[in-house]
Amino acid sequence: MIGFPILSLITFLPILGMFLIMFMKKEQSKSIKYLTLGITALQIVLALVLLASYNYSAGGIYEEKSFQFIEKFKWINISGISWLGNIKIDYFMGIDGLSMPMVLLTALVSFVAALSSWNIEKSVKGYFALFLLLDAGMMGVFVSLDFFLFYIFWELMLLPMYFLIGIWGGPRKEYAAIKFFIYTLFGSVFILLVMIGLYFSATELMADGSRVHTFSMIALMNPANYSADGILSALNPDNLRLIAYIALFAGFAIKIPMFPFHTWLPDAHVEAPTPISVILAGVLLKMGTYGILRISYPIFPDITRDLMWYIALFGMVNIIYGALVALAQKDFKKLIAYSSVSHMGYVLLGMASLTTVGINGAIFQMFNHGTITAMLFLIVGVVYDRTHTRGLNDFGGLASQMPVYTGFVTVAFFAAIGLPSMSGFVSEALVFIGAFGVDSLRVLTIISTLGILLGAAYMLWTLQRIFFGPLNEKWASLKDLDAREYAMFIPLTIIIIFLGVYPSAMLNIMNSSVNSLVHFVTTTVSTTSLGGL
Amino acid sequence: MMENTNLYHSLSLILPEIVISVALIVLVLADLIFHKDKKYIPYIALVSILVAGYYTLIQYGTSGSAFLTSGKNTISLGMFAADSFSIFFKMIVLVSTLFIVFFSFSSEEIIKIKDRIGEYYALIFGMVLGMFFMISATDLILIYLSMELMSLSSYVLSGFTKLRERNSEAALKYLLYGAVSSGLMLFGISLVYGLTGSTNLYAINALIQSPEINLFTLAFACILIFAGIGYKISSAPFHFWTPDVYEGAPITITAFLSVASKAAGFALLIRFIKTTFVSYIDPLGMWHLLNVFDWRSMLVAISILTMTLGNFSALWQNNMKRMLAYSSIAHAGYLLLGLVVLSNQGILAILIYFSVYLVMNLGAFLVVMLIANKTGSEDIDDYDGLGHTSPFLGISLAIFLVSLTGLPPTAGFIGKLYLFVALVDAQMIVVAVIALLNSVVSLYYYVRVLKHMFLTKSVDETPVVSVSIPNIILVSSLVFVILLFGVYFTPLVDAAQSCLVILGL
Amino acid sequence: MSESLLINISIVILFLPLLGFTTVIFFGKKIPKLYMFEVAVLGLTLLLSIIVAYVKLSIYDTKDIIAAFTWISMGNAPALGGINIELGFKIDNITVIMLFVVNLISFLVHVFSIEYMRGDKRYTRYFAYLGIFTFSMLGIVLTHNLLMMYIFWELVGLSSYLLIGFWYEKKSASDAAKKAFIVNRIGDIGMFLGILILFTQYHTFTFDAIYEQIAAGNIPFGSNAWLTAAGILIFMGAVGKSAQFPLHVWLPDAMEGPTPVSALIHAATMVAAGVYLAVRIFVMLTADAMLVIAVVGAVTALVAATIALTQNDIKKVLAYSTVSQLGYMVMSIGVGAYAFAFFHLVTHAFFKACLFLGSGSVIHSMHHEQDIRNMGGLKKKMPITYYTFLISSLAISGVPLFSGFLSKDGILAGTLVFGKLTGHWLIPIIGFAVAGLTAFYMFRLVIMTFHGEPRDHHKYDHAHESPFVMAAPLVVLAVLSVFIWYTPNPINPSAGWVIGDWIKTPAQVTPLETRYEFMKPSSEAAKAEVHGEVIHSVEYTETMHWAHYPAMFLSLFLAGLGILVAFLFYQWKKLNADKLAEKLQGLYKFSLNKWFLDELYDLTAIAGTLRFSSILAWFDNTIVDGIVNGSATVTRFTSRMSNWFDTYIVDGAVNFSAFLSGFVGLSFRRLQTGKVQTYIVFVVFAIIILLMFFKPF
Amino acid sequence: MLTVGLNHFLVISAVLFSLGIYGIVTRKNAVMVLMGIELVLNSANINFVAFSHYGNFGLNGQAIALFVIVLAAAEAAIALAIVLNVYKTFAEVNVDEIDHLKE
Repeated sequence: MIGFPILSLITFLPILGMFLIMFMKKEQSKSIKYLTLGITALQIVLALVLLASYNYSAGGIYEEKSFQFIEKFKWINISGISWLGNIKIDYFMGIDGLSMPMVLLTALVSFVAALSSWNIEKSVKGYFALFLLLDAGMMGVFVSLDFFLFYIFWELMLLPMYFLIGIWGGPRKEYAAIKFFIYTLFGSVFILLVMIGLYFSATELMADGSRVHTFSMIALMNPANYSADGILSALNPDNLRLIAYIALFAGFAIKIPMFPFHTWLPDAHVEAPTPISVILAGVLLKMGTYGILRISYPIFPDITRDLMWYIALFGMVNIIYGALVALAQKDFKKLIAYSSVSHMGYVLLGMASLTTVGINGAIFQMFNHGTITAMLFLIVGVVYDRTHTRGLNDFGGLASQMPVYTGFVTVAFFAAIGLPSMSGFVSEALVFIGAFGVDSLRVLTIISTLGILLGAAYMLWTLQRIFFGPLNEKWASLKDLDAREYAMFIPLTIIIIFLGVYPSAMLNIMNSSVNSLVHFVTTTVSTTSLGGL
Repeated sequence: MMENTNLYHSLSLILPEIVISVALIVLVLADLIFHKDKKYIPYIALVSILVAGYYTLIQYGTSGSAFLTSGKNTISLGMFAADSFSIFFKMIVLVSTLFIVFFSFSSEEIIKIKDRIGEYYALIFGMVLGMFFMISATDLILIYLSMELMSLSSYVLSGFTKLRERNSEAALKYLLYGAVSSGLMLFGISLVYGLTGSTNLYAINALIQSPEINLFTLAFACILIFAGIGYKISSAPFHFWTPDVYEGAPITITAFLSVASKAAGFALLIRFIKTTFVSYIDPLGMWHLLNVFDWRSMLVAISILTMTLGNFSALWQNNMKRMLAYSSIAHAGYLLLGLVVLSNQGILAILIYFSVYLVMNLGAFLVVMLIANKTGSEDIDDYDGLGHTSPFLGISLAIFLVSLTGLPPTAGFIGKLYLFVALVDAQMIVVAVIALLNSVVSLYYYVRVLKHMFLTKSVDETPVVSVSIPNIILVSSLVFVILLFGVYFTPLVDAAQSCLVILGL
Repeated sequence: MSESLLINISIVILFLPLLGFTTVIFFGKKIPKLYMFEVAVLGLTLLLSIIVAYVKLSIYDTKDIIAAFTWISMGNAPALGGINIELGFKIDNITVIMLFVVNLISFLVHVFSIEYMRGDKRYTRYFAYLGIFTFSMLGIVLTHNLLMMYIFWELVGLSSYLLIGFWYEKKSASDAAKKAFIVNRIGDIGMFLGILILFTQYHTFTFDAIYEQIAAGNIPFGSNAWLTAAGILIFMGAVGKSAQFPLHVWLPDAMEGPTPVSALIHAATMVAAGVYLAVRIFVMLTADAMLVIAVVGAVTALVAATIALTQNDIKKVLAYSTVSQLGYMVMSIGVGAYAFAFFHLVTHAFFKACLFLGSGSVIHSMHHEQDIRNMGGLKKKMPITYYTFLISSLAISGVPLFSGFLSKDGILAGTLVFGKLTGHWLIPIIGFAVAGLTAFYMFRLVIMTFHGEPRDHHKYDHAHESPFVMAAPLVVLAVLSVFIWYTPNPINPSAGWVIGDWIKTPAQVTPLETRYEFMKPSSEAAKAEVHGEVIHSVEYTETMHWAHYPAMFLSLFLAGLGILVAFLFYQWKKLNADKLAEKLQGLYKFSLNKWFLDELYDLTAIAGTLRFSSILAWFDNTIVDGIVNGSATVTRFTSRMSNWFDTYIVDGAVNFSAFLSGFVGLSFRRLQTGKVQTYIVFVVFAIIILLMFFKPF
Repeated sequence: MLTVGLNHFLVISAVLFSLGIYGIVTRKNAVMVLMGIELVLNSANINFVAFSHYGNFGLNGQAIALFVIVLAAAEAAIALAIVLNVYKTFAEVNVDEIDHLKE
C-alpha cells in the first residue's frame, strides 16, 4: 500500500492543472499544451504506480476492507436532534478490480486525447482548462465509493463536455452539445432520485454503535442495512425497488448509450472535435456500464436477477441495431459512432449473463472498446485534419498515399471487427461464452453473434471505400503521419495487440472482483432483516 | 405595571425593527440635510444594515411573542413572534439589502438619479421594515399592514428612476395588481374575522377547530389570503405581474424583489399555515393539519403549476431580466415544494434553498447589471461572444446559472438535494419526478445564455466589459460562496437546522 | 530426440514465419533485400518440419505429444467452478504431415514468387504477408484446442484478406478480399456457436478433453440434438473456409490475388483447413451431422464441377476445380472415409499447387493474360510448365500411377460403401459423376492452353519458359504427384504409408445410438477404447471389399471418358463445343454464370441487408431520435388535429422539447398580454377555479 | 318589520366587492380602476364593522376598519402619484394602452 492519498492525487491533479492554466497568459499556448500533456502523463505514471502495488487477489465490490488505496474521511456530517437534515457523506475513495481497469483507461485515453489536442488553436486556454476539468470528473467517477461523491463527479463532467463540444465542435455543434447535455442530465436526475431513495432506506452502523443514513455504496449493498420501512428496502412490501432500478438503469443507459437513448451519440460525436470524441467514446460511455456494475448490480441484486433477460435483450438490440445503422452511414465519424453503439451492446450482453466469464468479458470489453474506439476516432481525426471531409465516398486509394496510416487503420479496424490476437476478440469471445452459458440468454446470444458479421461488413466496406481502389487525385498531396501522430497511435496499438495476446494482464486485475460481484449478485437475498430500528 | 413590562419586553423583541425605523427616519433627514452632496447616504444605509444585523443576530436564542393581548382562551396571543425562524429570514432580507446597496453603487440607473438617492434608500428601508414585520407577524392585521407597507414602498421603487417608459409602466402595473391582491386578501381576512372573531393566528387556530365553522367560507377566505401572499412570492396563478415588473423596474429593485420580498412572502406563508392550521407535529417532524382546508393538495397543484409555467415560459425569453423573472417564478415553485411536504424537513429545505437562492440569484442579477451598465442592453442576443471578451463575467455568470439549474458541484444542487430529500422522505415521489424533469427543462434556458456567451460568434464587435476591483471582489465572493456551499455545506445546514423554531406549537 | 524437444521445435516452426513477418513489415521499406530473409526463414521451417515429421512418424508414430499452458484463468468462478482457458499444441501424425505439406508448399511459393512478383511496388510487403499467412496456418495445424483453432482460423482469414486485396488499387481485388472475409465470417459464426455449445458444457476448449467427456456420456445440455448441432455448427467454419456450397462464392473471386497466393492459400493449404477441422472433429460427429456434411460436400463437388466446365479464365477453372475437390474431401468425411479425406487433402495440395503455379507461370509469360481462349500451343514454348501441368492434371483426374487416383479412388469407394449401407445412393452417384466431369474440364484446360495452335500470336510470340526459380517448384510439386511417395502399389493406397500406417480412422466418441451402424465398434473391447482406431463392423469391412474394384473401375472409366470427350471437343474438334452450348443454352448460361448464385446473394442477402440498414438509419434519425426527442412526424400528426398547432408549433418545432415547450410555453405566453386588467381577470378566475377544486365538500 | 341584520351588511359588502372588481376590470381610466380598488377595500371594511358589531367580537373590527381607511388613503396618494407619472410619460391614463411590457 502507498502512504499518500494517491487516488485523490490522481483525481485532483487535473484540477490543479486547470488552476495553473487559468493563471497563465493566453499567449503561452505552447506551455499550456505541454502542461496538460505533462499532467496527463503524470496521471499515467500514477495509474501505473497504482497498478504496481495493486493486490490482485482482493475482491472489493461489497467488502470495504478488500478495497485498495482507500481514502475515507468524514466530509459532510450533519447531525441534528432527530435525523432531520442529517446527512452523512464520506469522502470515500478506493479501487477494486472493477475500477482499476477504468482508471488505467482514463489515464491512457486522456493522455492520447491531450496529444491529439495539439492542433487546437481557438481559445487554447479555455480548451485545456475544460479538458482537465473533464479529466478530473472522469477519474473521480471511477474512484468514488460514496454515491454522493460519485454523483458530483458524474455531473461535473457535463459542463466541460458541453463547452468542449459547443465551442470547439463542428457546424452543428450547438445542437449536438445541448442534446448531449439534456440527455445526460435527464438521465442523471433519475440517478439522483434513486440515490436519495436509497439514502432513506438504509443506514450504516457507526463505530459508536449508532446507525445513520448513508450514501456509502458499500453500506447500501448490504441488505442488513435496510430498514423495513424504507421505500427501497426489499423488506417493505410496497417497495419501489423495481421502479428505482429501472430509473437508475435508464440514467446509466443514456450514457452507454443504450437503444433507444442513443441518438445523442452520433450527433455529439460528429460535431465534437477529435480529442473530445476520443474521450467521449473512450471513457464517457464506460461510465454508464461502470455505474450499472458498481451500483445497480450489487445494490439491487434481486432485481438484477429478475431483469437480466431484458438487459441482454437491449444488449442484443444495441449490437445488431448499431451495426445495421452503421452500415448505412456515409459519414466516417458517424459510422464509428454507431459502431460504438454496437460494441457497447456486447458490454450489456456480457453483464446480463451474471457469470464470471460474461462480466469479465464485459469489463474487458469496456477497456478494449476504450482503446480501440479511441484509436478509430483518432484515425478519423487524422484524415479530417488533412482533408476536411469525412464523407466515406470522398476518398479512395489513400492506402498508397499514406501507407503507415493505413497500417494503423488496418490494425484498429480489425481490432474493432474482433480479430483474434487483438484485444477486442478476447472480450467479445468472453462475452459470448458467458452469455451463451446462461440458458435463458442463449437465443439472444445466438442472434447477437450476427453482430460480428455485420461489424466485419461495415468496417471492411469502410476500409475499402477510403483506402482501396484507385487514388482519388484530389488527395495526391496528403502527407503520412507525423511524429506526434505516431505517438498517439503506437501506445494504443501496442496495448491492443498486447492484450489480445496476453489478456490475462488485464483479466487478472479484475478477476477477483468479478468473482465477488457475481457471487454477491447471484446469492444475496435482499430481504435479510435488519432487526430493530 | 403588567402592561409596562409587556411593552418593554415587546420593544426588546422588536429591536431590529426599531433600528430599521430609526434608520428610515435618519435617511429621510439626511436627504434633507445633505441636499447638495448625497454621497454619504449609502454609507448611512450600510451602517444601519449592519446595526440591524447585529441586533437581529443577538436575538438568536430568544423566542417570545410581542404585543400580547389577553384573549379569552389563552394569555399569550402576541401579534409579533420573535423566533429563530424569523431571524433566519430577516438575515436573508438584510443580506440581500446589503448586496442591493452594493449593487446600487455601481448601477448606472441608480447613479443617474443620485440627487434622489436619499428617497431611494428611505424607500428601500421602508420595504425592509415591512418585510421584517411580515416575517414575524402572527396577526392578520399586522400581516396586512406590513404587506401594505412593503408594497407601497416597492410600487414607488419600481418606477423610481423614471428613465424610461417602462419604469412608469412597471410601477402602474405593480400598483394596480398589488392593490387588487391586497384588497382580495383583506376581504379574505374580514371573512376569517367574521368566522372566528379574532385576527390573531393562535386564536384562530384554536377557534377554527369548532365544528360550527362554515368550511366553505373558510376555504374561500384561505384562497383569498393565499392570493395576497401568492402574489408576493409570485406563485402561479398570481404571478402575472412578475415578468412585466421585473423587466420594467430598475435592476437593483428587480433583484431585491426577486429575493427579499419573496423571502418575506415565504416566511409569512409558512408561518401563516403553520400557526393557523397545524394541529400537532409528530416526533418525526411531520405536520398534521387541522382538517378544515386541504392545503397540501392546493399547494402541490400550485407548486407544480408554478414551476412548470416558470420554466416553460422562460424558454422563450430574450430579455435577461425577463428570463430571470420567469426563473424566479420557477424557483418559487421549487420552494413551495418544501412547504407541500408539511414537515420540518421541508422547512429546512426551504431555508437552505433560500440561502442558496439568495446568493445565486443576486449573483446573476449583478452580472447582468454589470453587463447592462456597459452595453446598455439586457438582450440575450447581445451576449454573443461575451464569454470570450469578458471571461471573468462570463465564467461567473455561467457558474451562477449552473447553480440555478441545480448541478453539482454548486450550491444550487445542495438546495435541490434537500428539497428532494424532503419530498422523498414524505414519499411524494411523483412530485419529485415532476420537479426533476422541470429542472431538466430549466437547463435549456440557462444553457441558452451560456450558448450565447461562449458558443455564438457575435455579428458585430462584442464590447469588452471591464469590471472595477470592488465589483470583481463582490462577484468573486458570490462565486466563492456558491462553490464552497456546493462541496461543503455543513455550516449552511447547521445554521438552517438551528433556525427551525417557529413560535407556536 | 525427446518429446519436449520435438514440441519445442514445432513451436519454433510456428513462430519463425511470424518473426519473418515482423522483420519484413517493419524494416522491409528500408532494406528491400529483406524479402530474402523471409524466404530463408521458410527454408528453415521446412527443414525443421521435415525433421519433426520424420522423428514423429518414425519414433512416436502412435503417441500424441501435447504441450499446453493456461492462457486465461478466472479462478473459482461462482456457479461455474474453475474456469481456465488453456491453449496448447498437439503433435500427432496428421499434424506433422500437415506441417510438412504447409511448409513445403509455402516455401515453394515463396521461391516461385521471387520471380513472379518481381517489380511489384509492394514487393517486400508481399513476402511479409506470406509470412503471416504461414504463421497462422501453422497455428491451425498445431493447435490442440478449438479456441486456438478459431483464433488462427480468423488470422488466416486476415492474411487471406490482405493477400487477395494485395493489388487493392483494383476495385475487383478489394471487393474480392472483402467478400472473402465476410463470407468466411458467416461460417465462422457457426463455428463459434458450435464452440460455445461445447465450452458451455465442458468448460474447456481442448479437443481431447471434450471427447473424453462425450465418450463418458456427458453430452451438451443432455441432448443428442445439441451434439449434432455442435458438430454441424463447427463444420460451418469449414463450409466457409473450404468454400463449400452455399458459401463457396468467395473462392473464385479470390483469384484476384497474385497467382502464387492462389496456389498457396486458395488451393493447397488454407482452404484445406476446413477439411482439417472436419478431420479434427470427426470423432464427435453424429450420424445426422455426418449426413449433412456428406450432402454439403456432394452438392459442392457437383455444383463446382458443372461451373468449371464452361469457365474461360484459367484461374477460375482451377478455382472451381478446387471447390469441387474440397467438396470431395468434405463428402468423404461425411461418409466416414476419414483417412481418405485427409489423404486427398495432401495429394490435392501438391497437384493443385502445381496447377496453380503452372497457371501462374503461363500467366507470367503471357503478360497477365488469363483467358484460355487467347492461349493455345504453349506446349512448345513452355515445356516444363506443360509437363508438370499435365502430370498434375492427370493426378486430379484420377489416372492411375498418380497420387490423385489413390486418394480419389478411396473416397469414391467410401461413398459407394456409404450408399450401400445407408441407402443414400445419390452421394456415390454424384461422386462418380464429378469424377468424370473433373477429367473433362481439366483436359479442356490443358488442351486449350497448351495444345493446338496459338490464338493470340502477339502474346504467344513473347511467351517464354519461366526462369529456374519458377520452374523448380513446379517440378518438385509434379514429382510429388506421383504415386510412389505414398504407396508402393499404385492401385492400392492401403498398402502404403499414409493410409496403411500413419492415418487411422479413429473410433467415434458419440453416444452409440447416434452413430451409423457401421461406425459402431465391432466388439465390447473396442467400445472401451476412446482414442483407438475404429474397428469397423464386419458388414462394413465386407462392403469395403466389395466396393474396392467396382469403384476403381468405374472411376477409371469415367475419368477416361472425360478425357476422351475433352479431346474430342477441343483437340480433335470432332464435336463442337459452341454448337452444344447453343443447343443447351439454358444450361450453358446457368453454368457460365455460376448458377447465378452471386446474383442471388446480391439481390437477397446483400441488397436486403443494405436496404434494411438504410431503413433503420432513417428510422434512427427520424423515429428513435424523434420519439425520444419528439419528432416532426408526431408533431405533424398532432398538428392536423388543430389549426392552432399548425400555426404555432410546426413552424418551429422539430423536436419534442420544442413541441412541448411550444405547447406549454406558448399557451403560457399568450396569457402574458401586458394588460394589467387581463391579469386581474385571471386572478379572479384563478380564485374561482381554486375554490371549485379545493372547496371542502 | 324588517330588521337590519348581519346578512344585509354582508350582501351589501358582497355587492360592493363585486362592483369593485367589475370596475377594476372594465374601466379604462386608471383613476377609475383605483376607485374600484377603493370599493373592494371598503367592502372589506363593511365586513369588519358588521362582524364586529353582530358577532360581539369587541371593537377590534372597527379599529381594523380605521387602519384600512388610513392605508387606503396612503395607497391612493401613492397611486395618484404613479398615475401622474404615467400620464407624464405616456400622455394618457388608459390602462389598456399601457401594455408595452409583455411577451
